[in-house]
Amino acid sequence: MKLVYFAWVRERVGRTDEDVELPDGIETVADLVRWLKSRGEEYEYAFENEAVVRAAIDHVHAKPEAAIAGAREIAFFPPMTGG
Amino acid sequence: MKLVYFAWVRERVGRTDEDVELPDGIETVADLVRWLKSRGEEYEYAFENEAVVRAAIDHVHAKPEAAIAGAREIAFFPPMTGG
Amino acid sequence: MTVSIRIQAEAFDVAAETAALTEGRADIGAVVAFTGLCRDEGGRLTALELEHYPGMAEAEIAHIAAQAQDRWPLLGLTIIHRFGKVLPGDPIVLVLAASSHRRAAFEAADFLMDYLKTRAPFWKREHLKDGTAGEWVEAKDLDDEAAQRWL
Amino acid sequence: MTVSIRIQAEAFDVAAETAALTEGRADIGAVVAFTGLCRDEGGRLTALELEHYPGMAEAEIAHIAAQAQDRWPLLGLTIIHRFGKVLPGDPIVLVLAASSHRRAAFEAADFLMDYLKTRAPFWKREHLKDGTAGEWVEAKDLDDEAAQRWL
Repeated sequence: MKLVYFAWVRERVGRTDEDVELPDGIETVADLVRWLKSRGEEYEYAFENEAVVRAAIDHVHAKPEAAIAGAREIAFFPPMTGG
Repeated sequence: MKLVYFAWVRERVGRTDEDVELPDGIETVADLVRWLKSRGEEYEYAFENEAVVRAAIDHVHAKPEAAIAGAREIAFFPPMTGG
Repeated sequence: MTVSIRIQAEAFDVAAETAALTEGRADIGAVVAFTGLCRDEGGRLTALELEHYPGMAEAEIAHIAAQAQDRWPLLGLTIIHRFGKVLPGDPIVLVLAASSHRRAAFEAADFLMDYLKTRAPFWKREHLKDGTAGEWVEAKDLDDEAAQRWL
Repeated sequence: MTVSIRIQAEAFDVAAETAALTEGRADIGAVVAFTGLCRDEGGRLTALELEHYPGMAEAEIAHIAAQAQDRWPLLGLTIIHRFGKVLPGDPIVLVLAASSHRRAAFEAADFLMDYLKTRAPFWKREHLKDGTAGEWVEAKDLDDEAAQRWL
């Protein structure tokens, strides 16, 4: 599964994207965030306020409880500030 | 006092403007309309529905009860349809 | 604060008007441009003719513009209204409202159009496809209701 | 119904975009053009840098545009959003909404901007006068509230 990061989430994680093999039991966006935070302090820092970081599954906005089964690309980013 | 007419009010009255000498007792826009209607059927036709025709005193929208003392130019016209 | 109000027979150039309002400035964050165009009403019309009340048209639009400036923190305002004959597809009216933020620019332009429609002394007459002069356009209750939103 | 959506680094030409939407048509009565510009925040900024999520930006804007078309009888729609570095005074975003009547054009443009602000994947970072990269711009509660008006 491909993970991509944007704006200050990207800066805190320290990379633009990565491919990950998920262990069993990671079923939702929230599970994925919890697993990422266990991988190191850069992830802990990026997701220190989980309620702020947004996610998208295959280019569609997704809530923490959204299932990630079958997803090709999951993105994490701060609230949008375009326009 | 100068009277000016626009759009279908102008067409019904049959002129774009005229100078009038008002008799005593004509104090408001409504008085003026009543007096004009007594002057001929073209005025009766133009003002047949008094509630529809709008007035302006010296370029400012005016209600029927507005006083006309001191006015230089009074205009009559249908509801506006610009924009 | 730049305010430009013009009543004219000629067409206008929205790009040039916008540039005049925004060029050399770095405080404007939002520009809303409303352009009203002549429709042919499904092919029924060959033109619209706009009659206006010279003198009052300028005065009334200046009055409407002043109200908009009182209500919203505007950084620029341009209002152009044409008179005379306009053809289907031609522009009739332009309202440009500039502000730091989008809400003020949107609301001011919306307000200005509602007030122009119901208070500026202009009257439209239809010219029909068969060559005859058609009816004077009737004012819409909907326009009065729209204007009343701002009271 | 003409819908044009573009995500690009280059500036855009509002006049050309409007002409593309309206030329040769006589059914459009109202065009609302919203232009969002880069402010210098009282001289504090030398530029804004816009990061975006390629692929999702196009998809999300297409989704927002489809919602606008469902809600209002639009005759044309153009949305352009820039990415990369933009200087104070430069345009960032353009929304053009065309309809027979002004209410639909105003409301659709207003809706589109509220949704672009809160749902399109773009992020702004400040570049400061002293040459350093500044902070990422924070999302405003006001923008979320504005977007909730349409629910």
